Amino acid sequence: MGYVLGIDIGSAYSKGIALGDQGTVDSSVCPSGGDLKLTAERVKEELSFRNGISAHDIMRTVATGYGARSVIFADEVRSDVACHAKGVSSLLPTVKTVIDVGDLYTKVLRIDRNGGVHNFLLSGKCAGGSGRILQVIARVLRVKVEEIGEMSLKSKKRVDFNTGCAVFSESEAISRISEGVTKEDLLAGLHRALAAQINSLVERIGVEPDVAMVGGGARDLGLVKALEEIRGHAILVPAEPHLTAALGAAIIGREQLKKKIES
Amino acid sequence: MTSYFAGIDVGSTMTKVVILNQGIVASVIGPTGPEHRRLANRVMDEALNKAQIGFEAVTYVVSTGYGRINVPFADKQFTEIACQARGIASLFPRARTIIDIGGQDVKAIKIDATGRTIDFVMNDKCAAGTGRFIEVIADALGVGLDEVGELSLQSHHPAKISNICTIYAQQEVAASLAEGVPISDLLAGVHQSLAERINTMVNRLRVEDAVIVTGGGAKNRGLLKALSEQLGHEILVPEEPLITGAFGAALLGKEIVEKARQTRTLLQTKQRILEEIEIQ
Amino acid sequence: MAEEVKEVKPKKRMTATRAAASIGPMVKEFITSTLQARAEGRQKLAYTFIVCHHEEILRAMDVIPIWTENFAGICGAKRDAERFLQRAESLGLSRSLCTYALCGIGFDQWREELGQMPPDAPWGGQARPDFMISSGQIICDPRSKWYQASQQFMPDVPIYNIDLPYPLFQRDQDHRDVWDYYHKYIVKQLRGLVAFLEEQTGKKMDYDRLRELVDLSDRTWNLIDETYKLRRAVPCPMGTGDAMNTMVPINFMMATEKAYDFFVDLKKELEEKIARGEGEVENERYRLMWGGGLPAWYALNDFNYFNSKGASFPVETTYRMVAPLNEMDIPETRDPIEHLAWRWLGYWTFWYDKAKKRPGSEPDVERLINWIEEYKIDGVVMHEAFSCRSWHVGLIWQLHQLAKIYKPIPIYVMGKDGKREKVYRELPSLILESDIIDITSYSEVDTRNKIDAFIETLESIRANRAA
Amino acid sequence: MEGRGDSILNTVERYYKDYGLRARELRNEGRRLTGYVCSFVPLEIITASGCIPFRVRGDIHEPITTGDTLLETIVCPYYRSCFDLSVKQKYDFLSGMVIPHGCDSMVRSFSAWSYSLPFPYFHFVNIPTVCDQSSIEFFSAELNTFKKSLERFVGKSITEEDLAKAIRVHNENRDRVRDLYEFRKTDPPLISGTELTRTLTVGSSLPVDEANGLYDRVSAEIKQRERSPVKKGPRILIDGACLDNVELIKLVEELGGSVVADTICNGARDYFPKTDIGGNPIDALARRYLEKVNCPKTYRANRAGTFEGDIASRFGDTGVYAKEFKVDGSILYLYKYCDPFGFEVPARKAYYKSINVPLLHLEDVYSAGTMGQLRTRIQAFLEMLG
Ligand SMILES: Nc1ncnc2c1ncn2[C@@H]1O[C@H](COP(=O)(O)OP(=O)(O)O)[C@@H](O)[C@H]1O
Ligand SMILES: Nc1ncnc2c1ncn2[C@@H]1O[C@H](COP(=O)(O)OP(=O)(O)O)[C@@H](O)[C@H]1O
Ligand code: SF4
Ligand code: SF4
Ligand code: SF4
Repeated sequence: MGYVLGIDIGSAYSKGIALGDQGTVDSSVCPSGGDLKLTAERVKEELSFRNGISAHDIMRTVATGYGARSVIFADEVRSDVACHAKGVSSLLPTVKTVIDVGDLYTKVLRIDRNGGVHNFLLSGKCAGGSGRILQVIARVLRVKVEEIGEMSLKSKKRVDFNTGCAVFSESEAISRISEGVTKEDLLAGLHRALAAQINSLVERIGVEPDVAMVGGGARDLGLVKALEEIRGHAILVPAEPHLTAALGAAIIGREQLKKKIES
Repeated sequence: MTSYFAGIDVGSTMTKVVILNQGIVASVIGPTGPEHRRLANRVMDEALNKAQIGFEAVTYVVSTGYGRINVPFADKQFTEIACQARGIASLFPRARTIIDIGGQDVKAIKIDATGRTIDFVMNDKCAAGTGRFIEVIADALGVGLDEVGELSLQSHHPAKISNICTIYAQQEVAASLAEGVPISDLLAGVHQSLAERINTMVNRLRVEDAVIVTGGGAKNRGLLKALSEQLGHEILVPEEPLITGAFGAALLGKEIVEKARQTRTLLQTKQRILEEIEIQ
Repeated sequence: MAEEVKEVKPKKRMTATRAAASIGPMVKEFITSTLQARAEGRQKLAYTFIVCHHEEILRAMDVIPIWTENFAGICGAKRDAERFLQRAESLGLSRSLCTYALCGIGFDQWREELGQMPPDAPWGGQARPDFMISSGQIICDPRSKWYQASQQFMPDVPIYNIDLPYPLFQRDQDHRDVWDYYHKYIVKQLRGLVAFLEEQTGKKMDYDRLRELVDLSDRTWNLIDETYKLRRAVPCPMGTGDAMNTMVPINFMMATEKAYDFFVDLKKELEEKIARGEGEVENERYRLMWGGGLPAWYALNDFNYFNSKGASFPVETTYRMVAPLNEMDIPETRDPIEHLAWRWLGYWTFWYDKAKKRPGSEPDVERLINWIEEYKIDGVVMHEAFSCRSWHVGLIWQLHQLAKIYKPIPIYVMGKDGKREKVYRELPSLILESDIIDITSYSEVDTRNKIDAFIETLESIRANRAA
Repeated sequence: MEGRGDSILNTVERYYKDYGLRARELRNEGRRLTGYVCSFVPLEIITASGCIPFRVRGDIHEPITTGDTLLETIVCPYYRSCFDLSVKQKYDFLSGMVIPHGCDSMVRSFSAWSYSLPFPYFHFVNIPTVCDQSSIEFFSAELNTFKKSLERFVGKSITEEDLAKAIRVHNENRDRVRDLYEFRKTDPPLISGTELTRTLTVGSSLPVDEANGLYDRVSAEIKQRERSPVKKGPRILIDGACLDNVELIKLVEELGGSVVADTICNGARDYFPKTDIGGNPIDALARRYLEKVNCPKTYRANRAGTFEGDIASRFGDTGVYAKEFKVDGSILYLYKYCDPFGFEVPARKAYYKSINVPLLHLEDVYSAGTMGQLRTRIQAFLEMLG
């Protein structure tokens, strides 16, 4: 039946999934950069090239994410709310509440096992409560964002960190470090503060177990752990949490294709 | 023996030192690193070298700025508001309104004919209203801070920046750039957006002439133009807008000493040795 | 963001009804007439607030009301409120306060400073009043503070402030136990208003005329209720987008023949549309309720966006300031002022008894549940305007409570034993966040993304709905 | 000095930090505590019923979390914090809660409070905005309703004697607070602003007779002082709403100012006006709360016909305090989203100008995190007063 592509152009990273008849064939992740149209092309090229998929093998492409409209070759654009829901439910069918910590926004969705969304909520107009702050802090600490999760788990004495402005958190981190706070303790404080903000969004919509966390932020074990601590229960994280929207998009594409063929 | 007075302004991005006797003998601007203390030392050292004096020759040191509490060798601290007011009043006797555009905050100060502060407002909660906004955007556009002003002046159609949050605006600007909006238009738009925010804040003071702009933002001609349009007032800028705070601090120190001499009170000044403070 | 339209031009919102389309000119004409009256000086002009049940008194005394909320809304709709808001901020007023009030105060201060209308004032501007009638008590604080703040710039303009309280809903209290003294107080307050107006205008109140006007607005009131109930039809002939226009006669023109006639026409138009099976949208797929919040006046186009996705809004809680008079238990009286006071109390306590019967319910939640059923609603949309606490605090809680006690959507899920099981779910909801007139709080792209996601949610529920 | 272990001010500090310590004990002894917010709840009626009025306060060190899931963030942050702590069961020793019509935040969130907290007793007291004769009558009736609902709750009737007695003790309580304020008149003041606000805050968590005892002991201790606990510096008045955390005052004093007067709800606004004795107690209470408590919530008609006359009558008490306590400057400290106070800022500014008292206006969000940002402003203001 060929391939279906799901492409999620986020503000930080762009992610793609190629779905074959038997499931996921390959995935691709790259920084989004400024020119989103080009990035979208790149994601497609990479998936095609690596797996020897020719243009007419691609039966359908569904785009999603912040820059979805830049995927000019997409057959359809879907919101990342729907795509995350679809993606998560295919991987973790028991999940009813999904927390997506993306770069600019945090979203909370209530879903069912078919990936239908029942309700959702988005964070507000200030980047202070989303994943971006992780990148900002990682940069000033001169560590990779991939490392901060592990580091924060090593903390012995979490500091109180003020998450307010995502931009000014940088200077706060700098002055904390110069006061002699260790990077580990600082990160633990950051994770705690961010988790508390995310949690109040989560609580607003009401939670039904199981709860999953996805998006780039879910790759950060320190953040997941901090949220688990606040909530007092385990949070499921799929193997590649940043890919769920792309996966969901691909699955939606596949379902549409099936319907088309059937009718 | 001539007495020297030093003012040190530890800002969020730059640390400035001014050394005075009758007039300015030396001024230095250096970056503020994460380790305030050591840098304060280094910049001070450099200034002393430039003035060709030893630290023991300095009678009084006043620190100011965002990192003012981290200057171990200062005799007294003042806020930037008091220092800017003092410095500007001495440079511009006509000055009534001062707008200080820094990286961490923006302040507006109203002073009377004698140079006394009569009112002030400041913004430091959200980066969107401060010089940092420009830094972040310039960075996203790959333009140096000293170029942004001139570049934006070339624009005829300033772009509308619809996001307030610095982070969202950065994203917006990057996207517009990719769509082919000229950098100069984007920068002009960014300046307008910041000028609007500053204007709203400053207006709470009921702006009066003459308006002086200081701080790093005063080096940005594009921002100044946008600001002066918004305010509806002409804007004056000191020759070196970065050091007016440090200058004012030094002046305040000088006044304290003079007053003490007049009233013959003993000043408790610290031992004038600049120690090297090591931080791992 | 990336896709944001470069120059935001307020596009004219498309209305579904002729009646709604006729509103714009009506408001403009009204504003012009206040300016003219000011110039001629024959009639007294009064700043005042909507939802006070005192328009009959004003009209009987030939006082022209200037609805200050209306003018602020116009500034918002024309996307020209920012300069007035900035003025207010410069005076030291925080942007977190009611932006209608900020806009009004900023405008007044400017007008008084210039001694004439500020440049390019929307629709000619807001005329200087002869006096101001405020009423804050339980509706909102800005209503008693706004004019007081404006008076700083026109100290010669007197304020008359009245209290119109109603008993707040308390589960263990019957509002009828207390409402006699509430009624007594309101009556005294309204009589005080009459005395004030008599003093200001030098005229005596004509109580027969007042009675006629009260009767007229009662009739209009019932007519509005009947008209709005027509929107229960599937497809729905008129949506909330239009109702944000037809609120004008309800709130600004009560006790006039014109308002009555307007609803006669609207009712006829709706009946015709229903007969033809014509809906607000061509293929109605979802029926939504505007469950709370004043609209973002500069973004009424968002209703069209909803419409373009097949979503119609048959009902809204906002500006629906009427309830059927015959269903309100209000005592008979010949005194028009006493009647006004009863009508006021009857209106605010309309849902109390019903709410008490359902555990966990509360009047606002009860109203949501009733209308969800009566209007066959698929989802609830609310607008959290950041600057008005009065209508916007409690919305989250209402949604919470609604979800807790009311689950109307049947779906099948896989039960523990692997068998299909029917369970009931709550209605989906969407909260839009911005402000009534402060456009800097609004992002079109964000809002539309949210709407898209909500529509997809509705679609997926529809697909999974158990028969 | 404060350092000594037996100092009453140390006890105050302990009760301040562990707010509700005594209330929990009383609860365990079987007493009923009725929580309240705002200065408009007539405590006399609660005391007369045999319940103990307990002022619910917020905590600027505790981030608002659970509360935000039920209440919009456009509610005043002070009130949100009170709500947050309540839903986090910090006040689970209460048997009831009384909320007055103080402002929109209180009115519109009443349902959220009453449904989210498990207390058996809840009551809303409606308060007129207008202050004329008919308002007093209405308010008396509303207070009678309140009284009746309390009677139902405690299962006994509240007699006129009960009320008269309660009025007397509460008046005594106010006299004692006045005495404490007297210590602020020396320069520098004998009692610091931090100590005073801490003491009053603790007092509002105790039964009124115990609070009276506490104030007596504090007074006695302060009298013994030879030196002021603060250095001589600009004398500051704090103008604003509820300030039940001392951090701001502490910051001012740390930076060299002395806080010597206030108009705040848990300060002069509430404690200076007394209830008239004799006559119908409910009417007297109605008059005290409506006419004597000077809050922007109630509408004072402009009788002067001029702006200057209007502000002189609305804010005259502030001017009196400024003179009485020899104030050098005032800090108007308000919360974001507070409509009653927020709309008065331009008029208050003008008033301060008219009495020649420099003013610093701060808008804050009730969080310890913002103290750093306030530091520079306050320091600059003190420098300005120099
Ligand atoms: N390995 C990681 N560890 C911690 N945080 C990460 C990691 N990878 C990404 N992030 C965070 O996740 C965010 C990006 O998430 P993503 O879901 O890709 O966002 P978007 O789709 O909006 O681009 C970044 O802001 C980054 O801070
Ligand atoms: N050469 C320059 N040209 C234009 N703008 C500049 C320049 N240098 C600094 N700036 C602006 O000034 C700000 C820093 O100002 P500064 O007064 O040094 O702040 P601080 O006192 O907080 O260190 C920067 O955020 C930037 O916007
Ligand atoms: S506080 Fe910082 S992150 Fe938040 S809106 Fe402002 S600039 Fe953006
Ligand atoms: S109800 Fe809301 S919008 Fe209307 S005046 Fe009051 S606060 Fe403002
Ligand atoms: S501070 Fe203002 S808004 Fe907050 S509770 Fe008090 S009166 Fe209400």
